[in-house]
Amino acid sequence: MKKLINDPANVIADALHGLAAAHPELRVDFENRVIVRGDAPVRGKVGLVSGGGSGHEPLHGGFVGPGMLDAACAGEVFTSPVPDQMVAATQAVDGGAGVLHIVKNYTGDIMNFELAAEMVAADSGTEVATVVIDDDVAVQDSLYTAGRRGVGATVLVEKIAGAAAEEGRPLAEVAEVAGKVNAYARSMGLALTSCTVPAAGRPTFDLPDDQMEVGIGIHGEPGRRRVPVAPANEIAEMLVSPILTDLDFTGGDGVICFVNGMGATPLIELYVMFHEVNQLLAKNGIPVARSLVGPYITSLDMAGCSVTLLKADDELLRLWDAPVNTPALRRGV
Amino acid sequence: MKKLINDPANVIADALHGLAAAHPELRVDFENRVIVRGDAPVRGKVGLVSGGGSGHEPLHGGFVGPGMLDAACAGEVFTSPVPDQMVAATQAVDGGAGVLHIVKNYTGDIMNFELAAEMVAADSGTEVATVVIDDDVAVQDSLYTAGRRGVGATVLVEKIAGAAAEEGRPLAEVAEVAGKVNAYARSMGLALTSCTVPAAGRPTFDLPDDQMEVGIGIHGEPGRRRVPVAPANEIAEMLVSPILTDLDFTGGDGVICFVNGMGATPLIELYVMFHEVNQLLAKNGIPVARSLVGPYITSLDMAGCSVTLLKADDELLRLWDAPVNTPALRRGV
Amino acid sequence: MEVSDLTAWVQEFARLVALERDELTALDSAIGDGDHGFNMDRGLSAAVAALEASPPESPSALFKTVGMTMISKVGGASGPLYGTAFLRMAASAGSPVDAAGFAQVLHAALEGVVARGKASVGDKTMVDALTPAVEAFDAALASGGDPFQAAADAAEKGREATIPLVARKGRASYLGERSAGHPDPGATSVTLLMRAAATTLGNAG
Amino acid sequence: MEVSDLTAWVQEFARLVALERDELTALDSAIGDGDHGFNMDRGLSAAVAALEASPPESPSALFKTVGMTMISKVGGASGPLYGTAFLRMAASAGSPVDAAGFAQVLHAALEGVVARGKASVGDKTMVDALTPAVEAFDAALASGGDPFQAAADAAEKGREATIPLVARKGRASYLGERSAGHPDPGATSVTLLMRAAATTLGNAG
Ligand SMILES: Nc1ncnc2c1ncn2[C@@H]1O[C@H](COP(=O)(O)OP(=O)(O)O)[C@@H](O)[C@H]1O
Ligand SMILES: Nc1ncnc2c1ncn2[C@@H]1O[C@H](COP(=O)(O)OP(=O)(O)O)[C@@H](O)[C@H]1O
Ligand SMILES: [Mg+2]
Ligand SMILES: [Mg+2]
Ligand SMILES: [Mg+2]
Ligand SMILES: [Mg+2]
Repeated sequence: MKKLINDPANVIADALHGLAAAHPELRVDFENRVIVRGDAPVRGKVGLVSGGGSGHEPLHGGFVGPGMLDAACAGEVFTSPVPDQMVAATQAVDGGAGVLHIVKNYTGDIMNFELAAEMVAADSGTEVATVVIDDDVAVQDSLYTAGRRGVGATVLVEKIAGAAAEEGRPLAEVAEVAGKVNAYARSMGLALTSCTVPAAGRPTFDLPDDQMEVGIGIHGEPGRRRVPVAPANEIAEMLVSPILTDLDFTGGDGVICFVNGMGATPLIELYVMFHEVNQLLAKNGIPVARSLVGPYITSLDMAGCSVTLLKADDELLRLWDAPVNTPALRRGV
Repeated sequence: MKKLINDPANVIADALHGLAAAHPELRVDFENRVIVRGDAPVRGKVGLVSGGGSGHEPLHGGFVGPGMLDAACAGEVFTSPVPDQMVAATQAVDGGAGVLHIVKNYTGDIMNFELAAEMVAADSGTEVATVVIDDDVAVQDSLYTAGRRGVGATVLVEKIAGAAAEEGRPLAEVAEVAGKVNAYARSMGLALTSCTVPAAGRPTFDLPDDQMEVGIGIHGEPGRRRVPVAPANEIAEMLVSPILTDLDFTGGDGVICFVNGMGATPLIELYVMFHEVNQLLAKNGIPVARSLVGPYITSLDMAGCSVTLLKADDELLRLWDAPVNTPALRRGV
Repeated sequence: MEVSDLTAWVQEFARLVALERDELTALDSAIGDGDHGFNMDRGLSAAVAALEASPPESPSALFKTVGMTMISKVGGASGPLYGTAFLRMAASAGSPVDAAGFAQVLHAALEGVVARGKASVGDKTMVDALTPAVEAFDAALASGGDPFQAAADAAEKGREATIPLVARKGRASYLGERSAGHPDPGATSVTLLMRAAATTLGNAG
Repeated sequence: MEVSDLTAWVQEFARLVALERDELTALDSAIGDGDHGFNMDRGLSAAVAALEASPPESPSALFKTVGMTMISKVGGASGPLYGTAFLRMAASAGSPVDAAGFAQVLHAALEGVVARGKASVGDKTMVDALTPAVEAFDAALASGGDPFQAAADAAEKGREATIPLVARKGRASYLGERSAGHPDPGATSVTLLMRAAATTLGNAG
């Protein structure tokens, strides 16, 4: 295992110290592993709390700041944080208007946030609403299963719900906007290589030099199928077509197109992918209204990418364009 | 070779199309492979032109925009662009106040920019000044050699000189600021893995699983020495101490500390590294005034990092903090 | 069973999990995200330490400490599931616990896991090992065998039965058909829980 | 030598470079950045195409087309160096070129490379192959041997002499002591240039 780390047991703690030093505008509660917006709680504003296993950086800690999250909880690598962290985060950002929990749809995340909400309710009475993100079309949705994973849409939800909260809208409305983004977003991912969890010290799965995994999540899980490596235009097809099959993206005000790197894929390749995705969308009569290209929700040192499309309307585009000032996403401020 | 690309021969062209689509605020001259600020030429402002081999993304194209570069020339992977490109870029951004060429100190880059300046002089008479970046302490400086490489300081020069140009300062002053940044900046890099040039299809060098290269540049060149892999704190020491030996960083207004990822190293590891570098600097009585952590000047899919320190004063800090609005660096706008 | 017997049970469970940590993680790598061994080991080490730091006075206090520790130290799916199980055990445990009382405690654990995770038998989760264990304990209690050994054997059988299943709950469900052919990691850790009970409580029971 | 002979020389140079492309790149990978073969091949293919598209009328026009094409298609260090060399050759070439004229052309090429790159013999660059080639050409011309073959042999010897050197110019200089033990890629491409001259002009000369 080749990584720029010390003891694998201390990766999260060390990285949090680095984040805190690089971003004095944020507050880091090292004991609870919670990253908080420097001026939290913001009076009268709905607080946005997210979190999940670490290893997806910049998600979620890199999205804390005005216009996006109020706090993020960092779990162990690929392991949901514990309720204590979520309770601390919720209390730290409660400005009197309630708190929205943005939860990716993983059994662990769901249950831990659920426990946290129960604890907050019993404790302080802060009003908590929850939105669950489940945008991954690689997973078949069904009432009888854990359902779809939450992946790329999380970034879009955090940005857009963050903007809605910044406008002073009430908890129910912010939750509704978040739910709308999730309802209109779909994602699909692909791995060229496995990632290596520091504590494990070896790749999670073995992938021969001529194979790739299609339909992966963000936790180094194997994908839905293994296929021979292919050029970018074929990969774009593999990612975009299940998305377009799942939801009709025509007829809106265009899409927000998000091409995400899994951690070890350089930007130049993501731009190549974005070009291919763009061409496919044009062919399908789907205009790209906005775009985001870069490693925003990663899987440690996995090489690969994911595509997320969000069917947008005027409201979502306006909120997408609103100012945001976080370590990983910044504009208009 | 596992890459998200089509034909290796078209990587640059494809990526430029992706960049253009993702950033409609920029203009891309596909024929000349020049990325230009959308509103160029800006009347009365010194134009900043840089460029170099591709494979270092977001450098340079990702730094085009208000407050930073006016244009960037994209060469073949790891190969200096040709003079025609630099001439086209220079003419596109000439707002009447002259143009600064920001050139990394590589024989090829130097000679091609030199030829371009000669061609511009013969042609349009645009006033051109040149600053050469040579901050890499891994290379011994000497009158009898090609001298040091230009690496991480390039990002800082582009930002700070860009801010000076935005203030409306004349060419000589902008060039002087750029030169000052270069004079007070030092860098050192390390590779955990080799990169793979698309056209070559295999790693540039073979690096066993338990070895790393210290003192690498940004072109997949082997480094100065090969050592066993080590924990982040020892790596920080290997990178920081030659920098501190080379220049006295105490006694200024602190340093701008830039921990850069080489392309395949995830952010979480860069934060771990930044924490270690920070602690070392504190131990040496060097306050960190500002910081930058992320993959900004990369080497394709190489895993590893570099550290750049810039000894800052009030002027440099003010220019560093000035608004900038580019794909890869944005603040205050 | 006194609190000391039950403490020994938890300690033995922790010991077995530490021993099998990499194996549990390997199982989770195949169909999940490769952390189940670390998760359980982290939680149980903390639980054992907490029990040492302030030894509980009653079985109920013991289970509560373990449950709270699992919830606040583990995260992931197994933290809330094992945590809820132990908290429910705390709520249902008398002092001391006799065999019939232990049956009740096991039922409470299973109900906690199901309430929290909403899985049914056949979903390829820890429920697939815990359910037959609880049933076998009841049956052996009624028929006069060693209920602890019966429960351990049944858990192991339940675990084996997860191998051919396509997962419907937890991360393994994302794999669809590819989840078949591997035992469930959580069902595997449950067999360690029941094996620990058989060796520490089976004779004392 | 007529323009057609010199065109054949450039074509043969391009053919040899295409043949040795991966070898040149491998040499550059060892002590540079692994693109010398691609760079030279890209430039020379373009030059050959340009010569075909509009066949030059004079040796001078021929060299100018090659020089301009190298400058505008290659980039890196070799683009301006070979480009400047050919442009200087254009400036010094009469029409037709006799052997003495060719000696002048070679001197001009060397001067161009040195003016542009400021390298001296022993810096481990293409100058280490070009300098002895020029000298050997002069000497053979004076003593009555085949100057083209002499130049090719001398270039090859010069190239071999770069192996033990520690580079002082170009990318290889960044490696310090580690640059020793490998031949210089640019010196290697110069040997192809001179070998092409020997086979295409040596008999015609
Ligand atoms: N809904 C559920 N009900 C019961 N058990 C579950 C459920 N979801 C997951 N599990 C169990 O949790 C185990 C995985 O635990 P662990 O790896 O620690 O957490 P995570 O899946 O969050 O990484 C699975 O093997 C399965 O036995
Ligand atoms: N200053 C110089 N003078 C003469 N030749 C040089 C000089 N610098 C580099 N070279 C030659 O250029 C060759 C490398 O060319 P190439 O790989 O195409 O360019 P780059 O080094 O920009 O990648 C070297 O092997 C060397 O022979
Ligand atoms: Mg997990
Ligand atoms: Mg090169
Ligand atoms: Mg797991
Ligand atoms: Mg080269």
